[in-house]
Amino acid sequence: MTTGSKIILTAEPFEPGALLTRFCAGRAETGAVASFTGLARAEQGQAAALELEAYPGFTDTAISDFAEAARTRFHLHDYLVVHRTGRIAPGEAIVFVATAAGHRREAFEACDFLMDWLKSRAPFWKKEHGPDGARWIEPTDRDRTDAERWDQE
Amino acid sequence: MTTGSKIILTAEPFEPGALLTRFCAGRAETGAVASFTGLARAEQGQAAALELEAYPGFTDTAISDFAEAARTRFHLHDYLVVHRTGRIAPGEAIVFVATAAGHRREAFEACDFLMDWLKSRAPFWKKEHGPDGARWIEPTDRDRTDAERWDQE
Amino acid sequence: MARVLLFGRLADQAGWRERAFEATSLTALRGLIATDDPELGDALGGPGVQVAVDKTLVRGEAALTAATEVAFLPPMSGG
Amino acid sequence: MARVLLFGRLADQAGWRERAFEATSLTALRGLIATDDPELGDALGGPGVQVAVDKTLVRGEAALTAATEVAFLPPMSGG
Repeated sequence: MTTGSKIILTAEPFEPGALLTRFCAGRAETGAVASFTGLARAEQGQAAALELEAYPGFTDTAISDFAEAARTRFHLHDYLVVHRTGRIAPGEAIVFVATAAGHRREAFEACDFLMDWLKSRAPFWKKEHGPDGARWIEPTDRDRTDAERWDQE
Repeated sequence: MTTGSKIILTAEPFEPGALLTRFCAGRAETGAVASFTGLARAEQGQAAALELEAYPGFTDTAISDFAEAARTRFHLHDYLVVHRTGRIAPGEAIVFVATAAGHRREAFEACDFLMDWLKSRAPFWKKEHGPDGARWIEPTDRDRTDAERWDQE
Repeated sequence: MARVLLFGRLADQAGWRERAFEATSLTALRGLIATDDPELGDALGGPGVQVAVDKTLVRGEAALTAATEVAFLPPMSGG
Repeated sequence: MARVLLFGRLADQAGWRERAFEATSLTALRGLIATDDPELGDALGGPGVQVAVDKTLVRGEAALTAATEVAFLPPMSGG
Protein backbone atom coordinates (compact mmCIF):
# COMPACT_ATOMS: atom_id res chain seq x y z
CA MET A 1 0.00 0.00 0.00
CA THR A 2 1.73 3.17 -1.19
CA THR A 3 1.06 6.35 0.74
CA GLY A 4 0.46 9.64 -1.03
CA SER A 5 -1.62 8.06 -3.80
CA LYS A 6 -5.31 8.95 -3.94
CA ILE A 7 -6.38 5.58 -5.36
CA ILE A 8 -5.10 2.48 -3.64
CA LEU A 9 -5.87 -1.16 -4.43
CA THR A 10 -4.63 -3.50 -1.74
CA ALA A 11 -4.78 -7.24 -1.18
CA GLU A 12 -4.04 -6.71 2.53
CA PRO A 13 -6.61 -5.77 5.22
CA PHE A 14 -6.60 -2.06 5.99
CA GLU A 15 -7.76 0.06 8.87
CA PRO A 16 -10.30 2.80 7.93
CA GLY A 17 -9.64 4.87 11.05
CA ALA A 18 -5.93 5.16 10.33
CA LEU A 19 -6.78 6.34 6.81
CA LEU A 20 -9.21 8.93 8.16
CA THR A 21 -6.63 10.23 10.63
CA ARG A 22 -4.08 10.82 7.90
CA PHE A 23 -6.71 12.28 5.58
CA CYS A 24 -7.90 14.85 8.16
CA ALA A 25 -4.42 15.92 9.26
CA GLY A 26 -3.17 19.42 8.54
CA ARG A 27 -6.29 20.84 6.93
CA ALA A 28 -6.77 24.47 7.91
CA GLU A 29 -9.33 25.36 5.21
CA THR A 30 -11.27 22.10 4.84
CA GLY A 31 -14.43 22.40 6.85
CA ALA A 32 -15.88 19.04 5.91
CA VAL A 33 -14.62 15.47 5.58
CA ALA A 34 -17.14 12.78 4.67
CA SER A 35 -16.15 9.15 4.65
CA PHE A 36 -17.69 5.83 3.80
CA THR A 37 -16.47 2.43 4.89
CA GLY A 38 -17.95 -0.67 3.29
CA LEU A 39 -17.62 -3.79 5.43
CA ALA A 40 -18.05 -7.37 4.32
CA ARG A 41 -21.27 -8.73 5.80
CA ALA A 42 -21.50 -12.23 7.19
CA GLU A 43 -25.14 -12.47 5.97
CA GLN A 44 -25.87 -14.80 8.90
CA GLY A 45 -23.30 -17.28 7.68
CA GLN A 46 -24.53 -17.23 4.07
CA ALA A 47 -21.38 -15.41 2.96
CA ALA A 48 -18.28 -17.06 4.32
CA ALA A 49 -16.00 -14.82 2.30
CA LEU A 50 -15.99 -12.37 -0.54
CA GLU A 51 -13.42 -12.44 -3.30
CA LEU A 52 -12.73 -9.35 -5.38
CA GLU A 53 -10.70 -9.33 -8.52
CA ALA A 54 -9.27 -6.13 -10.00
CA TYR A 55 -7.24 -5.50 -13.13
CA PRO A 56 -4.25 -3.51 -11.87
CA GLY A 57 -3.45 -0.59 -14.13
CA PHE A 58 -6.98 -0.66 -15.55
CA THR A 59 -9.15 -0.67 -12.43
CA ASP A 60 -7.16 2.03 -10.61
CA THR A 61 -7.02 4.21 -13.73
CA ALA A 62 -10.79 3.94 -14.16
CA ILE A 63 -11.33 4.90 -10.51
CA SER A 64 -8.89 7.78 -10.80
CA ASP A 65 -10.60 9.16 -13.91
CA PHE A 66 -13.97 9.00 -12.20
CA ALA A 67 -12.68 10.49 -8.95
CA GLU A 68 -11.07 13.40 -10.77
CA ALA A 69 -14.40 14.13 -12.43
CA ALA A 70 -16.02 14.06 -8.98
CA ARG A 71 -13.37 16.40 -7.65
CA THR A 72 -14.27 18.97 -10.30
CA ARG A 73 -18.03 18.45 -10.03
CA PHE A 74 -18.14 18.85 -6.25
CA HIS A 75 -15.23 21.31 -5.82
CA LEU A 76 -13.36 18.86 -3.63
CA HIS A 77 -10.20 19.87 -1.84
CA ASP A 78 -9.07 16.25 -1.80
CA TYR A 79 -10.20 12.63 -1.89
CA LEU A 80 -8.95 9.16 -1.08
CA VAL A 81 -10.21 5.79 -2.35
CA VAL A 82 -8.85 2.56 -0.88
CA HIS A 83 -10.22 -0.71 -2.18
CA ARG A 84 -9.48 -4.26 -1.04
CA THR A 85 -8.94 -7.03 -3.52
CA GLY A 86 -8.61 -10.78 -3.02
CA ARG A 87 -10.39 -12.75 -0.34
CA ILE A 88 -12.16 -10.64 2.29
CA ALA A 89 -13.52 -12.05 5.54
CA PRO A 90 -16.82 -10.86 7.13
CA GLY A 91 -16.30 -7.69 9.15
CA GLU A 92 -13.25 -6.62 7.15
CA ALA A 93 -13.27 -3.37 5.23
CA ILE A 94 -13.86 -3.67 1.47
CA VAL A 95 -13.73 -0.01 0.55
CA PHE A 96 -12.93 3.32 2.15
CA VAL A 97 -13.73 6.64 0.50
CA ALA A 98 -13.00 10.03 2.03
CA THR A 99 -13.79 13.41 0.53
CA ALA A 100 -12.70 16.84 1.74
CA ALA A 101 -14.51 20.04 0.85
CA GLY A 102 -15.15 23.51 2.17
CA HIS A 103 -18.69 22.64 3.23
CA ARG A 104 -20.50 19.48 4.16
CA ARG A 105 -23.02 19.27 1.30
CA GLU A 106 -20.24 18.89 -1.30
CA ALA A 107 -18.27 16.43 0.85
CA PHE A 108 -21.32 14.22 1.45
CA GLU A 109 -22.54 14.30 -2.15
CA ALA A 110 -19.12 13.55 -3.60
CA CYS A 111 -18.64 10.61 -1.23
CA ASP A 112 -22.10 9.25 -2.06
CA PHE A 113 -21.47 9.77 -5.80
CA LEU A 114 -18.13 7.95 -5.68
CA MET A 115 -19.61 5.06 -3.71
CA ASP A 116 -22.58 4.64 -6.07
CA TRP A 117 -20.20 4.36 -8.98
CA LEU A 118 -17.71 2.14 -7.18
CA LYS A 119 -20.45 -0.29 -6.13
CA SER A 120 -22.12 -0.54 -9.51
CA ARG A 121 -19.73 0.36 -12.30
CA ALA A 122 -16.13 0.12 -11.14
CA PRO A 123 -14.11 -2.61 -12.86
CA PHE A 124 -14.14 -5.30 -10.20
CA TRP A 125 -15.32 -8.89 -10.40
CA LYS A 126 -16.87 -10.18 -7.24
CA LYS A 127 -17.33 -13.73 -6.08
CA GLU A 128 -19.20 -14.78 -2.97
CA HIS A 129 -18.09 -17.93 -1.22
CA GLY A 130 -20.99 -19.37 0.75
CA PRO A 131 -22.05 -22.68 2.26
CA ASP A 132 -23.35 -23.82 -1.15
CA GLY A 133 -20.19 -22.92 -3.05
CA ALA A 134 -19.06 -19.82 -4.88
CA ARG A 135 -20.91 -17.55 -7.29
CA TRP A 136 -20.00 -14.45 -9.29
CA ILE A 137 -22.06 -11.39 -8.43
CA GLU A 138 -23.61 -8.88 -10.81
CA PRO A 139 -24.58 -5.34 -9.69
CA THR A 140 -27.99 -5.23 -8.01
CA ASP A 141 -30.89 -3.23 -9.38
CA ARG A 142 -30.53 -0.92 -6.41
CA ASP A 143 -26.87 -0.31 -7.22
CA ARG A 144 -27.87 0.62 -10.74
CA THR A 145 -30.69 2.87 -9.55
CA ASP A 146 -28.40 4.59 -7.06
CA ALA A 147 -25.78 5.23 -9.72
CA GLU A 148 -28.37 6.49 -12.19
CA ARG A 149 -29.55 9.17 -9.77
CA TRP A 150 -26.49 11.19 -10.79
CA ASP A 151 -26.98 10.79 -14.54
CA GLN A 152 -30.23 12.73 -14.50
CA GLU A 153 -28.82 15.91 -12.99
CA MET B 1 -14.55 11.43 27.34
CA THR B 2 -16.46 8.32 28.39
CA THR B 3 -16.37 5.35 26.06
CA GLY B 4 -19.47 3.32 25.33
CA SER B 5 -21.73 6.37 25.19
CA LYS B 6 -23.24 7.27 21.84
CA ILE B 7 -23.29 11.02 22.51
CA ILE B 8 -20.11 12.61 23.78
CA LEU B 9 -19.43 16.28 24.54
CA THR B 10 -15.77 16.94 25.15
CA ALA B 11 -13.70 20.04 25.89
CA GLU B 12 -10.55 18.19 24.79
CA PRO B 13 -9.35 17.72 21.18
CA PHE B 14 -10.29 14.32 19.77
CA GLU B 15 -9.05 12.17 16.93
CA PRO B 16 -11.75 11.21 14.35
CA GLY B 17 -9.80 8.25 12.98
CA ALA B 18 -9.51 6.62 16.39
CA LEU B 19 -13.28 7.00 16.81
CA LEU B 20 -13.92 5.44 13.39
CA THR B 21 -11.64 2.52 14.19
CA ARG B 22 -13.56 1.70 17.36
CA PHE B 23 -16.89 2.28 15.64
CA CYS B 24 -16.13 -0.16 12.80
CA ALA B 25 -14.69 -2.90 15.00
CA GLY B 26 -16.48 -6.23 15.35
CA ARG B 27 -19.35 -5.60 12.95
CA ALA B 28 -20.23 -8.77 11.07
CA GLU B 29 -23.62 -7.62 9.73
CA THR B 30 -23.05 -3.90 9.19
CA GLY B 31 -22.32 -3.36 5.53
CA ALA B 32 -22.07 0.40 5.68
CA VAL B 33 -20.46 2.98 7.93
CA ALA B 34 -20.76 6.63 6.95
CA SER B 35 -18.93 9.31 8.87
CA PHE B 36 -18.64 13.05 8.88
CA THR B 37 -15.90 15.10 10.46
CA GLY B 38 -16.33 18.85 10.77
CA LEU B 39 -13.06 20.73 11.07
CA ALA B 40 -12.58 24.32 12.22
CA ARG B 41 -11.60 26.43 9.21
CA ALA B 42 -8.95 29.12 9.46
CA GLU B 43 -10.89 31.25 6.90
CA GLN B 44 -7.58 32.71 5.74
CA GLY B 45 -6.85 34.05 9.18
CA GLN B 46 -10.29 35.61 9.64
CA ALA B 47 -11.19 33.01 12.27
CA ALA B 48 -8.44 32.67 14.85
CA ALA B 49 -10.52 30.36 17.00
CA LEU B 50 -14.02 29.10 17.50
CA GLU B 51 -15.66 28.84 20.89
CA LEU B 52 -18.58 26.52 21.45
CA GLU B 53 -20.74 26.54 24.52
CA ALA B 54 -23.00 23.62 25.42
CA TYR B 55 -25.41 23.11 28.31
CA PRO B 56 -24.37 19.75 29.75
CA GLY B 57 -27.36 17.57 30.54
CA PHE B 58 -29.51 19.58 28.14
CA THR B 59 -27.42 19.62 24.95
CA ASP B 60 -26.49 15.94 25.10
CA THR B 61 -30.07 14.92 25.92
CA ALA B 62 -31.37 16.90 22.94
CA ILE B 63 -28.77 15.27 20.64
CA SER B 64 -29.60 11.84 22.02
CA ASP B 65 -33.35 12.31 21.46
CA PHE B 66 -32.73 13.41 17.90
CA ALA B 67 -30.23 10.64 17.17
CA GLU B 68 -32.63 7.99 18.49
CA ALA B 69 -35.28 9.30 16.11
CA ALA B 70 -32.72 9.06 13.28
CA ARG B 71 -31.88 5.51 14.31
CA THR B 72 -35.52 4.50 13.90
CA ARG B 73 -36.10 6.49 10.73
CA PHE B 74 -33.04 5.09 8.92
CA HIS B 75 -32.95 1.61 10.51
CA LEU B 76 -29.48 2.24 11.91
CA HIS B 77 -27.53 -0.52 13.57
CA ASP B 78 -25.60 2.06 15.57
CA TYR B 79 -24.42 5.67 15.70
CA LEU B 80 -21.86 7.85 17.45
CA VAL B 81 -21.84 11.63 17.89
CA VAL B 82 -18.81 13.36 19.39
CA HIS B 83 -18.88 17.14 19.73
CA ARG B 84 -16.17 19.50 20.92
CA THR B 85 -16.95 22.35 23.25
CA GLY B 86 -14.81 25.26 24.42
CA ARG B 87 -12.13 26.94 22.33
CA ILE B 88 -11.29 25.12 19.08
CA ALA B 89 -8.26 25.98 16.94
CA PRO B 90 -8.30 25.92 13.10
CA GLY B 91 -7.79 22.41 11.76
CA GLU B 92 -9.16 20.76 14.91
CA ALA B 93 -12.23 18.56 14.75
CA ILE B 94 -15.47 20.17 15.92
CA VAL B 95 -17.81 17.26 15.35
CA PHE B 96 -17.66 13.60 14.38
CA VAL B 97 -20.75 11.61 13.42
CA ALA B 98 -20.69 7.96 12.41
CA THR B 99 -23.67 5.85 11.36
CA ALA B 100 -23.82 2.11 10.80
CA ALA B 101 -26.47 0.42 8.68
CA GLY B 102 -27.01 -2.65 6.56
CA HIS B 103 -26.70 -0.67 3.33
CA ARG B 104 -25.03 2.55 2.32
CA ARG B 105 -28.09 4.66 1.41
CA GLU B 106 -29.38 4.53 5.01
CA ALA B 107 -25.94 5.15 6.51
CA PHE B 108 -25.30 8.19 4.29
CA GLU B 109 -28.75 9.69 4.74
CA ALA B 110 -28.74 9.28 8.51
CA CYS B 111 -25.30 10.88 8.78
CA ASP B 112 -26.37 13.77 6.57
CA PHE B 113 -29.63 14.15 8.52
CA LEU B 114 -27.83 14.21 11.88
CA MET B 115 -25.28 16.74 10.62
CA ASP B 116 -27.93 19.08 9.21
CA TRP B 117 -29.66 19.13 12.55
CA LEU B 118 -26.47 19.41 14.60
CA LYS B 119 -25.27 22.37 12.51
CA SER B 120 -28.52 24.29 12.57
CA ARG B 121 -30.66 23.30 15.53
CA ALA B 122 -28.57 21.60 18.19
CA PRO B 123 -28.31 23.56 21.46
CA PHE B 124 -24.87 25.09 21.11
CA TRP B 125 -23.81 28.72 21.24
CA LYS B 126 -20.97 29.57 18.94
CA LYS B 127 -18.55 32.47 19.10
CA GLU B 128 -15.94 33.25 16.51
CA HIS B 129 -12.78 34.95 17.62
CA GLY B 130 -11.26 36.85 14.70
CA PRO B 131 -8.84 39.70 14.15
CA ASP B 132 -11.62 42.24 14.82
CA GLY B 133 -12.77 40.67 18.07
CA ALA B 134 -15.36 38.04 18.91
CA ARG B 135 -18.93 37.62 17.69
CA TRP B 136 -21.72 35.18 18.39
CA ILE B 137 -22.90 33.20 15.36
CA GLU B 138 -26.46 32.43 14.30
CA PRO B 139 -27.29 29.51 11.97
CA THR B 140 -26.82 30.41 8.29
CA ASP B 141 -29.67 30.37 5.79
CA ARG B 142 -28.01 27.36 4.16
CA ASP B 143 -27.96 25.49 7.47
CA ARG B 144 -31.67 26.16 7.82
CA THR B 145 -32.40 25.13 4.24
CA ASP B 146 -30.37 21.93 4.64
CA ALA B 147 -32.21 21.03 7.84
CA GLU B 148 -35.61 21.80 6.29
CA ARG B 149 -35.03 19.32 3.47
CA TRP B 150 -35.91 16.57 5.95
CA ASP B 151 -39.07 18.24 7.24
CA GLN B 152 -40.82 17.99 3.90
CA GLU B 153 -40.57 14.23 3.54
CA MET C 1 -33.82 30.35 45.78
CA ALA C 2 -33.13 29.14 42.25
CA ARG C 3 -29.86 28.62 40.43
CA VAL C 4 -29.88 30.72 37.24
CA LEU C 5 -27.64 29.93 34.26
CA LEU C 6 -27.02 32.22 31.29
CA PHE C 7 -25.64 31.06 27.93
CA GLY C 8 -24.05 32.64 24.87
CA ARG C 9 -24.49 36.38 24.41
CA LEU C 10 -26.71 36.62 27.50
CA ALA C 11 -23.78 35.62 29.74
CA ASP C 12 -21.50 38.10 27.97
CA GLN C 13 -24.06 40.86 28.40
CA ALA C 14 -24.75 40.10 32.06
CA GLY C 15 -21.13 39.59 33.03
CA TRP C 16 -22.05 36.40 34.87
CA ARG C 17 -22.91 32.84 33.90
CA GLU C 18 -24.44 31.51 37.11
CA ARG C 19 -26.12 33.17 40.11
CA ALA C 20 -28.61 32.27 42.80
CA PHE C 21 -31.83 34.25 43.17
CA GLU C 22 -34.54 34.12 45.86
CA ALA C 23 -37.65 33.64 43.74
CA THR C 24 -40.54 31.19 43.88
CA SER C 25 -41.74 31.67 40.30
CA LEU C 26 -40.29 32.47 36.90
CA THR C 27 -42.21 35.73 36.81
CA ALA C 28 -40.78 36.76 40.16
CA LEU C 29 -37.31 35.75 38.98
CA ARG C 30 -37.60 37.84 35.80
CA GLY C 31 -38.69 40.78 37.94
CA LEU C 32 -35.72 40.43 40.28
CA ILE C 33 -33.26 40.22 37.42
CA ALA C 34 -34.83 43.22 35.66
CA THR C 35 -34.61 45.30 38.85
CA ASP C 36 -30.97 44.38 39.22
CA ASP C 37 -30.08 44.90 35.52
CA PRO C 38 -32.89 46.34 33.34
CA GLU C 39 -31.05 45.71 30.05
CA LEU C 40 -30.53 42.08 30.97
CA GLY C 41 -34.18 41.87 31.96
CA ASP C 42 -35.14 43.06 28.46
CA ALA C 43 -32.70 40.65 26.82
CA LEU C 44 -34.10 37.65 28.74
CA GLY C 45 -37.56 38.47 27.36
CA GLY C 46 -36.22 39.16 23.84
CA PRO C 47 -37.03 37.27 20.64
CA GLY C 48 -35.83 33.71 20.47
CA VAL C 49 -34.75 33.44 24.10
CA GLN C 50 -35.99 30.16 25.56
CA VAL C 51 -36.19 29.09 29.19
CA ALA C 52 -35.31 25.66 30.54
CA VAL C 53 -36.38 24.69 34.03
CA ASP C 54 -34.39 21.74 35.32
CA LYS C 55 -33.14 21.14 31.77
CA THR C 56 -36.62 21.03 30.22
CA LEU C 57 -37.89 23.85 27.99
CA VAL C 58 -40.91 25.63 29.44
CA ARG C 59 -43.26 28.29 28.11
CA GLY C 60 -44.92 30.75 30.47
CA GLU C 61 -44.92 30.34 34.23
CA ALA C 62 -43.14 27.79 36.43
CA ALA C 63 -42.78 27.37 40.17
CA LEU C 64 -39.25 27.47 41.50
CA THR C 65 -37.69 25.94 44.59
CA ALA C 66 -34.22 26.19 46.06
CA ALA C 67 -33.15 23.18 44.01
CA THR C 68 -34.50 24.46 40.70
CA GLU C 69 -32.10 25.24 37.85
CA VAL C 70 -33.31 27.94 35.45
CA ALA C 71 -31.42 28.42 32.18
CA PHE C 72 -31.93 31.30 29.75
CA LEU C 73 -31.01 30.16 26.25
CA PRO C 74 -30.45 32.64 23.40
CA PRO C 75 -31.08 31.41 19.84
CA MET C 76 -29.05 28.26 19.33
CA SER C 77 -26.40 28.45 16.68
CA GLY C 78 -25.93 24.75 16.08
CA GLY C 79 -22.53 23.16 16.47
CA MET D 1 2.28 -13.15 -29.79
CA ALA D 2 -0.04 -11.40 -27.37
CA ARG D 3 -0.49 -11.83 -23.66
CA VAL D 4 -4.13 -12.68 -22.93
CA LEU D 5 -5.74 -12.09 -19.53
CA LEU D 6 -9.11 -13.43 -18.41
CA PHE D 7 -11.10 -12.06 -15.48
CA GLY D 8 -13.98 -13.19 -13.30
CA ARG D 9 -16.12 -16.06 -14.54
CA LEU D 10 -14.18 -16.21 -17.82
CA ALA D 11 -11.02 -17.28 -16.00
CA ASP D 12 -12.99 -19.86 -13.99
CA GLN D 13 -14.54 -21.24 -17.17
CA ALA D 14 -11.24 -21.38 -19.08
CA GLY D 15 -9.22 -22.79 -16.23
CA TRP D 16 -6.49 -20.21 -16.85
CA ARG D 17 -6.02 -16.51 -16.16
CA GLU D 18 -3.12 -15.66 -18.43
CA ARG D 19 -1.72 -17.22 -21.62
CA ALA D 20 0.31 -16.18 -24.64
CA PHE D 21 -1.12 -16.59 -28.15
CA GLU D 22 0.50 -16.09 -31.56
CA ALA D 23 -1.93 -13.71 -33.20
CA THR D 24 -1.57 -10.41 -35.03
CA SER D 25 -5.17 -9.25 -34.69
CA LEU D 26 -8.05 -9.54 -32.23
CA THR D 27 -10.06 -11.48 -34.79
CA ALA D 28 -7.23 -13.96 -35.28
CA LEU D 29 -6.87 -14.25 -31.50
CA ARG D 30 -10.59 -14.98 -31.03
CA GLY D 31 -10.31 -17.63 -33.72
CA LEU D 32 -7.35 -19.30 -32.03
CA ILE D 33 -9.03 -19.35 -28.66
CA ALA D 34 -12.28 -20.72 -30.16
CA THR D 35 -10.39 -23.49 -31.91
CA ASP D 36 -8.67 -24.41 -28.67
CA ASP D 37 -11.83 -24.15 -26.51
CA PRO D 38 -15.10 -23.54 -28.42
CA GLU D 39 -17.15 -22.83 -25.27
CA LEU D 40 -14.64 -20.22 -24.15
CA GLY D 41 -14.70 -18.73 -27.63
CA ASP D 42 -18.47 -18.32 -27.34
CA ALA D 43 -18.16 -16.84 -23.84
CA LEU D 44 -15.61 -14.25 -24.98
CA GLY D 45 -18.09 -13.05 -27.62
CA GLY D 46 -21.02 -13.20 -25.21
CA PRO D 47 -23.18 -10.28 -24.01
CA GLY D 48 -21.44 -7.71 -21.85
CA VAL D 49 -17.91 -9.02 -22.37
CA GLN D 50 -15.57 -6.12 -23.10
CA VAL D 51 -12.05 -6.19 -24.48
CA ALA D 52 -9.16 -4.04 -23.31
CA VAL D 53 -6.03 -3.78 -25.40
CA ASP D 54 -3.09 -2.52 -23.40
CA LYS D 55 -5.54 -1.49 -20.66
CA THR D 56 -7.78 0.57 -22.94
CA LEU D 57 -11.26 -0.62 -23.91
CA VAL D 58 -11.61 -1.27 -27.64
CA ARG D 59 -14.55 -2.12 -29.88
CA GLY D 60 -14.05 -4.18 -33.00
CA GLU D 61 -10.66 -4.95 -34.47
CA ALA D 62 -7.18 -4.20 -33.12
CA ALA D 63 -3.68 -5.10 -34.28
CA LEU D 64 -1.61 -7.12 -31.82
CA THR D 65 2.12 -7.36 -31.34
CA ALA D 66 4.22 -9.52 -29.05
CA ALA D 67 4.05 -6.82 -26.41
CA THR D 68 0.29 -6.36 -26.55
CA GLU D 69 -1.83 -7.23 -23.51
CA VAL D 70 -5.39 -8.29 -24.31
CA ALA D 71 -7.88 -8.56 -21.47
CA PHE D 72 -11.36 -10.08 -21.71
CA LEU D 73 -13.62 -8.47 -19.11
CA PRO D 74 -16.98 -9.99 -18.17
CA PRO D 75 -19.68 -7.61 -16.86
CA MET D 76 -18.18 -5.68 -13.98
CA SER D 77 -19.83 -6.20 -10.63
CA GLY D 78 -18.62 -3.08 -8.89
CA GLY D 79 -16.64 -3.30 -5.69
